Amino acid sequence: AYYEKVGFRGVEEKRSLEILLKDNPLDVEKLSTFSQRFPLPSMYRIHVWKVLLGILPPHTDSHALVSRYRAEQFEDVSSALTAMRFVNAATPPTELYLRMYQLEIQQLPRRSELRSPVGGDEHFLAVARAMEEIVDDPVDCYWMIKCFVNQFNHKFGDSIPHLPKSLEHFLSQEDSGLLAHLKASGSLASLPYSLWFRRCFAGGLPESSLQRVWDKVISGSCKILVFVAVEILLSYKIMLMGINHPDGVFNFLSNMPQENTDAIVTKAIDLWHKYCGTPMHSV
Amino acid sequence: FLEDVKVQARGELHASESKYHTQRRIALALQAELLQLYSRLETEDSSTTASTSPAEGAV
Amino acid sequence: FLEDVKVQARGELHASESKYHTQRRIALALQAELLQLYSRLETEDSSTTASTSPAEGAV
Repeated sequence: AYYEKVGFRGVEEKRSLEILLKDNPLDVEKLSTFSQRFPLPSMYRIHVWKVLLGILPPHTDSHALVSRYRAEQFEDVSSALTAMRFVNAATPPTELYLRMYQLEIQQLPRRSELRSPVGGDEHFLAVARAMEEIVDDPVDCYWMIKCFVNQFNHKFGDSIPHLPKSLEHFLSQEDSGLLAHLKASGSLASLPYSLWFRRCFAGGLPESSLQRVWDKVISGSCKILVFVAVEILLSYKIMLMGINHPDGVFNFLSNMPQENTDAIVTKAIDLWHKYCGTPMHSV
Repeated sequence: FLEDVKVQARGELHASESKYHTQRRIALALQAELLQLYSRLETEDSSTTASTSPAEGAV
Repeated sequence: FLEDVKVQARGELHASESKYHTQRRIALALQAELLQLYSRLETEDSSTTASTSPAEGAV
Protein backbone atom coordinates (compact mmCIF):
# COMPACT_ATOMS: atom_id res chain seq x y z
CA ALA A 1 0.00 0.00 0.00
CA TYR A 2 2.84 2.32 0.87
CA TYR A 3 4.52 1.61 -2.42
CA GLU A 4 1.34 2.30 -4.32
CA LYS A 5 0.69 5.49 -2.47
CA VAL A 6 4.15 6.98 -2.42
CA GLY A 7 6.39 4.93 -4.68
CA PHE A 8 4.20 4.67 -7.75
CA ARG A 9 2.98 8.22 -7.56
CA GLY A 10 6.57 9.26 -7.03
CA VAL A 11 7.64 7.60 -10.27
CA GLU A 12 4.87 9.34 -12.21
CA GLU A 13 5.75 12.68 -10.67
CA LYS A 14 9.40 12.25 -11.41
CA ARG A 15 8.60 11.46 -15.03
CA SER A 16 6.47 14.57 -15.43
CA LEU A 17 9.17 16.71 -13.86
CA GLU A 18 11.71 15.24 -16.28
CA ILE A 19 9.47 16.26 -19.15
CA LEU A 20 9.25 19.78 -17.76
CA LEU A 21 13.01 19.96 -17.39
CA LYS A 22 13.47 19.05 -21.06
CA ASP A 23 11.69 22.25 -22.13
CA ASN A 24 13.91 24.95 -23.57
CA PRO A 25 13.28 27.59 -22.39
CA LEU A 26 12.14 26.18 -19.09
CA ASP A 27 8.62 27.13 -18.07
CA VAL A 28 9.30 28.64 -14.67
CA GLU A 29 5.59 28.98 -13.95
CA LYS A 30 5.01 25.27 -14.48
CA LEU A 31 8.04 24.36 -12.42
CA SER A 32 6.66 26.48 -9.56
CA THR A 33 3.30 24.79 -9.82
CA PHE A 34 4.91 21.37 -9.82
CA SER A 35 6.92 22.23 -6.76
CA GLN A 36 3.85 23.57 -4.98
CA ARG A 37 1.96 20.34 -5.63
CA PHE A 38 4.58 17.64 -5.31
CA PRO A 39 7.76 17.04 -3.38
CA LEU A 40 10.80 17.52 -5.60
CA PRO A 41 12.81 14.34 -6.22
CA SER A 42 16.08 14.96 -4.42
CA MET A 43 18.21 14.40 -7.53
CA TYR A 44 16.53 17.41 -9.21
CA ARG A 45 15.96 19.60 -6.19
CA ILE A 46 19.03 21.82 -6.42
CA HIS A 47 18.63 22.33 -10.15
CA VAL A 48 14.97 23.30 -9.80
CA TRP A 49 15.71 25.63 -6.88
CA LYS A 50 18.40 27.37 -8.92
CA VAL A 51 15.93 27.99 -11.73
CA LEU A 52 13.16 29.14 -9.38
CA LEU A 53 15.54 31.45 -7.54
CA GLY A 54 16.77 32.97 -10.80
CA ILE A 55 20.32 31.73 -10.36
CA LEU A 56 19.95 29.96 -13.69
CA PRO A 57 17.93 31.58 -16.48
CA PRO A 58 15.09 29.73 -18.26
CA HIS A 59 17.14 29.16 -21.41
CA THR A 60 19.12 26.00 -20.92
CA ASP A 61 21.57 27.04 -23.66
CA SER A 62 22.69 29.84 -21.36
CA HIS A 63 23.25 27.68 -18.29
CA ALA A 64 26.94 27.03 -18.90
CA LEU A 65 27.75 30.70 -19.50
CA VAL A 66 25.67 31.99 -16.60
CA SER A 67 27.10 29.36 -14.24
CA ARG A 68 30.55 30.57 -15.17
CA TYR A 69 29.55 34.16 -14.43
CA ARG A 70 28.14 33.10 -11.05
CA ALA A 71 31.38 31.32 -10.21
CA GLU A 72 33.44 34.37 -11.23
CA GLN A 73 31.34 36.64 -9.05
CA PHE A 74 31.80 34.27 -6.11
CA GLU A 75 35.54 34.21 -6.65
CA ASP A 76 35.75 38.01 -7.00
CA VAL A 77 33.97 38.68 -3.73
CA SER A 78 35.65 35.99 -1.68
CA SER A 79 39.16 36.90 -2.83
CA ALA A 80 38.55 40.60 -2.14
CA LEU A 81 37.45 39.74 1.39
CA THR A 82 40.59 37.67 1.83
CA ALA A 83 42.73 40.58 0.61
CA MET A 84 40.95 42.85 3.09
CA ARG A 85 41.62 40.26 5.79
CA PHE A 86 37.97 39.96 6.67
CA VAL A 87 38.31 36.24 6.18
CA ASN A 88 41.09 33.71 5.94
CA ALA A 89 41.50 30.02 5.26
CA ALA A 90 40.23 29.20 8.74
CA THR A 91 36.98 31.21 8.47
CA PRO A 92 33.93 28.94 8.57
CA PRO A 93 32.12 28.96 5.20
CA THR A 94 28.91 30.33 6.69
CA GLU A 95 30.75 33.38 8.03
CA LEU A 96 32.43 33.85 4.67
CA TYR A 97 28.98 33.79 3.04
CA LEU A 98 27.69 36.37 5.50
CA ARG A 99 30.58 38.76 4.79
CA MET A 100 30.17 38.19 1.03
CA TYR A 101 26.50 39.01 1.27
CA GLN A 102 27.21 42.09 3.35
CA LEU A 103 29.76 43.29 0.81
CA GLU A 104 27.31 42.74 -2.03
CA ILE A 105 24.58 44.75 -0.33
CA GLN A 106 27.12 47.36 0.80
CA GLN A 107 26.66 46.66 4.47
CA LEU A 108 30.05 45.30 5.31
CA PRO A 109 30.98 46.61 8.78
CA ARG A 110 34.42 48.17 9.27
CA ARG A 111 37.02 45.60 10.07
CA SER A 112 37.87 47.36 13.30
CA GLU A 113 34.22 47.14 14.30
CA LEU A 114 33.62 43.53 13.40
CA ARG A 115 31.11 42.42 15.94
CA SER A 116 29.73 39.08 16.72
CA PRO A 117 26.70 38.62 14.48
CA VAL A 118 23.46 40.29 15.55
CA GLY A 119 19.74 40.12 14.68
CA GLY A 120 19.44 39.80 10.93
CA ASP A 121 22.93 38.32 10.73
CA GLU A 122 21.81 35.45 12.93
CA HIS A 123 18.87 34.73 10.63
CA PHE A 124 21.21 34.75 7.64
CA LEU A 125 23.66 32.43 9.38
CA ALA A 126 20.90 30.01 10.37
CA VAL A 127 19.70 29.82 6.77
CA ALA A 128 23.32 29.47 5.64
CA ARG A 129 24.03 26.60 8.02
CA ALA A 130 20.91 24.77 6.85
CA MET A 131 21.66 25.38 3.18
CA GLU A 132 25.17 24.09 3.71
CA GLU A 133 23.66 20.77 4.80
CA ILE A 134 21.64 20.59 1.59
CA VAL A 135 24.11 21.93 -1.00
CA ASP A 136 27.68 20.67 -1.28
CA ASP A 137 29.20 23.03 -3.83
CA PRO A 138 30.25 26.33 -2.16
CA VAL A 139 29.43 28.48 -5.20
CA ASP A 140 25.94 27.00 -5.51
CA CYS A 141 25.51 27.16 -1.77
CA TYR A 142 26.34 30.87 -1.54
CA TRP A 143 24.12 31.79 -4.45
CA MET A 144 21.23 29.79 -3.05
CA ILE A 145 21.51 31.36 0.38
CA LYS A 146 21.75 34.83 -1.09
CA CYS A 147 18.86 34.41 -3.51
CA PHE A 148 16.72 32.55 -0.98
CA VAL A 149 17.13 35.35 1.55
CA ASN A 150 16.59 38.08 -1.05
CA GLN A 151 13.58 36.42 -2.62
CA PHE A 152 12.03 35.67 0.75
CA ASN A 153 12.39 39.23 1.99
CA HIS A 154 11.34 40.74 -1.28
CA LYS A 155 8.29 38.55 -1.89
CA PHE A 156 7.11 37.99 1.64
CA GLY A 157 8.59 40.83 3.66
CA ASP A 158 5.19 42.48 3.97
CA SER A 159 3.38 39.25 4.86
CA ILE A 160 5.71 38.05 7.62
CA PRO A 161 4.33 40.34 10.36
CA HIS A 162 0.85 38.93 9.68
CA LEU A 163 1.81 35.28 9.96
CA PRO A 164 1.32 35.03 13.76
CA LYS A 165 -2.29 36.21 13.33
CA SER A 166 -2.75 33.70 10.58
CA LEU A 167 -1.36 30.98 12.84
CA GLU A 168 -3.86 31.95 15.52
CA HIS A 169 -6.67 31.76 12.99
CA PHE A 170 -5.85 28.29 11.68
CA LEU A 171 -5.10 26.96 15.15
CA SER A 172 -8.54 28.11 16.26
CA GLN A 173 -10.00 26.04 13.40
CA GLU A 174 -7.97 22.96 14.23
CA ASP A 175 -7.81 22.97 18.01
CA SER A 176 -9.45 25.80 19.88
CA GLY A 177 -8.64 24.17 23.22
CA LEU A 178 -4.94 24.31 22.60
CA LEU A 179 -5.22 27.89 21.39
CA ALA A 180 -7.13 28.84 24.54
CA HIS A 181 -4.41 27.30 26.71
CA LEU A 182 -1.64 29.11 24.84
CA LYS A 183 -3.53 32.37 25.21
CA ALA A 184 -4.34 31.88 28.87
CA SER A 185 -0.74 31.04 29.76
CA GLY A 186 0.55 34.04 27.83
CA SER A 187 2.55 31.75 25.53
CA LEU A 188 0.86 32.73 22.28
CA ALA A 189 2.62 36.08 22.20
CA SER A 190 6.03 34.54 22.66
CA LEU A 191 6.14 31.53 20.41
CA PRO A 192 9.46 31.19 18.49
CA TYR A 193 8.18 33.34 15.62
CA SER A 194 11.65 34.34 14.44
CA LEU A 195 12.72 30.74 14.06
CA TRP A 196 9.51 29.90 12.25
CA PHE A 197 8.83 32.92 10.08
CA ARG A 198 12.20 34.66 9.66
CA ARG A 199 14.49 31.64 9.48
CA CYS A 200 11.89 29.43 7.81
CA PHE A 201 12.65 26.71 10.39
CA ALA A 202 16.38 26.69 9.59
CA GLY A 203 17.94 25.16 12.68
CA GLY A 204 14.55 23.95 13.89
CA LEU A 205 13.95 21.05 11.51
CA PRO A 206 16.43 18.48 10.25
CA GLU A 207 17.48 19.02 6.66
CA SER A 208 15.43 16.15 5.19
CA SER A 209 12.20 17.72 6.47
CA LEU A 210 13.33 21.28 5.98
CA GLN A 211 13.94 20.93 2.28
CA ARG A 212 10.36 19.81 1.70
CA VAL A 213 9.16 22.98 3.40
CA TRP A 214 11.60 25.11 1.43
CA ASP A 215 10.33 23.53 -1.82
CA LYS A 216 7.08 25.35 -1.10
CA VAL A 217 8.68 28.59 0.07
CA ILE A 218 10.98 28.79 -2.96
CA SER A 219 8.16 28.05 -5.36
CA GLY A 220 6.09 30.88 -3.93
CA SER A 221 4.31 30.20 -0.64
CA CYS A 222 5.08 31.58 2.79
CA LYS A 223 1.73 30.32 4.12
CA ILE A 224 3.23 26.84 4.37
CA LEU A 225 5.29 28.13 7.31
CA VAL A 226 2.08 28.78 9.24
CA PHE A 227 0.83 25.25 8.67
CA VAL A 228 4.11 23.71 9.72
CA ALA A 229 3.86 25.74 12.91
CA VAL A 230 0.25 24.62 13.44
CA GLU A 231 1.20 20.97 12.99
CA ILE A 232 4.12 21.31 15.40
CA LEU A 233 1.75 22.73 18.01
CA LEU A 234 -0.79 19.97 17.38
CA SER A 235 1.84 17.24 17.52
CA TYR A 236 3.09 18.39 20.91
CA LYS A 237 -0.30 19.34 22.28
CA ILE A 238 -0.11 17.08 25.33
CA MET A 239 3.30 18.41 26.24
CA LEU A 240 2.28 22.02 25.66
CA MET A 241 -0.92 21.70 27.69
CA GLY A 242 1.27 20.79 30.64
CA ILE A 243 3.49 23.87 30.44
CA ASN A 244 2.08 26.98 32.02
CA HIS A 245 4.94 29.39 31.56
CA PRO A 246 5.62 31.20 28.25
CA ASP A 247 9.39 30.65 28.61
CA GLY A 248 8.83 26.94 29.01
CA VAL A 249 6.76 26.80 25.84
CA PHE A 250 9.31 28.91 23.96
CA ASN A 251 12.22 26.77 25.07
CA PHE A 252 10.50 23.52 24.29
CA LEU A 253 9.51 24.64 20.78
CA SER A 254 12.90 26.22 20.07
CA ASN A 255 14.60 22.90 20.75
CA MET A 256 11.87 20.55 19.77
CA PRO A 257 12.53 16.83 19.34
CA GLN A 258 13.81 15.97 15.86
CA GLU A 259 12.06 12.63 15.60
CA ASN A 260 8.69 13.03 13.94
CA THR A 261 9.47 15.96 11.76
CA ASP A 262 8.85 14.18 8.44
CA ALA A 263 5.35 13.26 9.54
CA ILE A 264 4.77 16.78 10.82
CA VAL A 265 5.77 18.27 7.47
CA THR A 266 3.59 15.80 5.56
CA LYS A 267 0.59 16.73 7.69
CA ALA A 268 1.39 20.41 7.34
CA ILE A 269 1.44 20.15 3.55
CA ASP A 270 -1.91 18.33 3.60
CA LEU A 271 -3.38 20.96 5.88
CA TRP A 272 -2.02 23.72 3.66
CA HIS A 273 -3.63 22.11 0.60
CA LYS A 274 -6.86 21.71 2.53
CA TYR A 275 -7.12 25.40 3.41
CA CYS A 276 -5.39 27.03 0.49
CA GLY A 277 -6.27 24.56 -2.26
CA THR A 278 -3.96 22.67 -4.56
CA PRO A 279 -2.59 24.70 -7.45
CA MET A 280 -4.47 23.30 -10.42
CA HIS A 281 -2.30 24.18 -13.41
CA SER A 282 -1.84 21.10 -15.52
CA VAL A 283 1.69 19.85 -15.27
CA PHE B 1 10.68 33.19 -31.52
CA LEU B 2 12.30 36.61 -31.77
CA GLU B 3 11.00 37.35 -28.27
CA ASP B 4 12.68 34.15 -27.16
CA VAL B 5 16.07 35.26 -28.41
CA LYS B 6 15.65 38.58 -26.64
CA VAL B 7 14.71 36.95 -23.34
CA GLN B 8 17.70 34.66 -23.55
CA ALA B 9 20.04 37.56 -24.26
CA ARG B 10 18.57 39.48 -21.34
CA GLY B 11 19.23 36.55 -19.01
CA GLU B 12 22.90 36.47 -19.96
CA LEU B 13 23.24 40.24 -19.82
CA HIS B 14 21.74 40.32 -16.32
CA ALA B 15 24.27 37.81 -15.05
CA SER B 16 27.12 39.83 -16.56
CA GLU B 17 25.79 43.10 -15.16
CA SER B 18 25.50 41.50 -11.75
CA LYS B 19 29.21 40.64 -11.85
CA TYR B 20 30.01 44.20 -12.88
CA HIS B 21 27.97 45.80 -10.11
CA THR B 22 29.53 43.49 -7.55
CA GLN B 23 33.00 44.48 -8.79
CA ARG B 24 32.07 48.11 -8.21
CA ARG B 25 31.03 47.31 -4.67
CA ILE B 26 34.27 45.44 -4.14
CA ALA B 27 36.22 48.51 -5.29
CA LEU B 28 34.27 50.70 -2.88
CA ALA B 29 34.93 48.36 0.03
CA LEU B 30 38.63 48.22 -0.85
CA GLN B 31 38.81 52.00 -1.01
CA ALA B 32 37.16 52.32 2.39
CA GLU B 33 39.67 49.88 3.86
CA LEU B 34 42.61 51.71 2.24
CA LEU B 35 41.40 55.02 3.59
CA GLN B 36 41.28 53.61 7.09
CA LEU B 37 44.75 52.18 6.79
CA TYR B 38 46.22 55.44 5.48
CA SER B 39 44.79 57.40 8.35
CA ARG B 40 46.15 54.81 10.77
CA LEU B 41 49.59 55.16 9.16
CA GLU B 42 49.44 58.92 9.50
CA THR B 43 48.51 58.71 13.16
CA GLU B 44 51.35 56.31 13.81
CA ASP B 45 53.81 58.44 11.87
CA SER B 46 52.89 61.57 13.78
CA SER B 47 53.02 59.78 17.14
CA THR B 48 56.46 58.42 16.24
CA THR B 49 57.58 61.96 15.42
CA ALA B 50 56.05 63.25 18.67
CA SER B 51 57.85 60.70 20.80
CA THR B 52 61.23 61.22 19.17
CA SER B 53 61.21 65.02 19.07
CA PRO B 54 61.87 65.62 22.82
CA ALA B 55 64.97 63.48 22.54
CA GLU B 56 66.10 65.50 19.56
CA GLY B 57 65.43 68.69 21.49
CA ALA B 58 67.68 67.50 24.29
CA VAL B 59 70.64 67.03 22.00
CA PHE C 1 16.36 40.32 -38.93
CA LEU C 2 16.80 37.60 -36.32
CA GLU C 3 20.50 37.60 -37.05
CA ASP C 4 20.41 41.33 -36.42
CA VAL C 5 18.94 40.90 -32.95
CA LYS C 6 21.53 38.27 -32.12
CA VAL C 7 24.40 40.48 -33.22
CA GLN C 8 23.05 43.34 -31.15
CA ALA C 9 22.67 41.11 -28.10
CA ARG C 10 26.21 39.86 -28.49
CA GLY C 11 27.43 43.43 -28.73
CA GLU C 12 25.68 44.37 -25.50
CA LEU C 13 27.06 41.37 -23.69
CA HIS C 14 30.58 42.21 -24.87
CA ALA C 15 30.22 45.77 -23.67
CA SER C 16 29.05 44.58 -20.29
CA GLU C 17 31.88 42.07 -19.97
CA SER C 18 34.40 44.73 -20.96
CA LYS C 19 33.07 47.05 -18.21
CA TYR C 20 33.36 44.15 -15.80
CA HIS C 21 36.96 43.40 -16.72
CA THR C 22 37.94 47.04 -16.33
CA GLN C 23 36.40 47.17 -12.86
CA ARG C 24 38.12 43.93 -12.04
CA ARG C 25 41.52 45.38 -12.94
CA ILE C 26 40.78 48.37 -10.72
CA ALA C 27 39.89 46.09 -7.83
CA LEU C 28 43.04 44.04 -8.33
CA ALA C 29 45.18 47.18 -8.30
CA LEU C 30 43.50 48.27 -5.07
CA GLN C 31 44.15 44.86 -3.57
CA ALA C 32 47.83 45.11 -4.46
CA GLU C 33 48.00 48.51 -2.80
CA LEU C 34 46.28 47.10 0.26
CA LEU C 35 48.82 44.31 0.49
CA GLN C 36 51.67 46.83 0.43
CA LEU C 37 50.08 48.95 3.12
CA TYR C 38 49.56 45.97 5.37
CA SER C 39 53.18 44.98 5.11
CA ARG C 40 54.30 48.59 5.72
CA LEU C 41 52.09 48.76 8.81
CA GLU C 42 53.49 45.49 10.07
CA THR C 43 57.07 46.64 9.60
CA GLU C 44 56.34 49.83 11.52
CA ASP C 45 54.58 47.93 14.27
CA SER C 46 57.44 45.52 14.67
CA SER C 47 60.05 48.33 14.60
CA THR C 48 58.06 50.19 17.27
CA THR C 49 58.11 47.07 19.41
CA ALA C 50 61.81 46.55 18.71
CA SER C 51 62.75 50.11 19.68
CA THR C 52 60.81 50.06 22.94
CA SER C 53 61.95 46.69 24.20
CA PRO C 54 65.60 47.64 24.95
CA ALA C 55 64.33 50.52 27.13
CA GLU C 56 62.14 48.12 29.03
CA GLY C 57 65.06 45.76 29.39
CA ALA C 58 67.15 48.56 30.93
CA VAL C 59 64.64 49.24 33.72
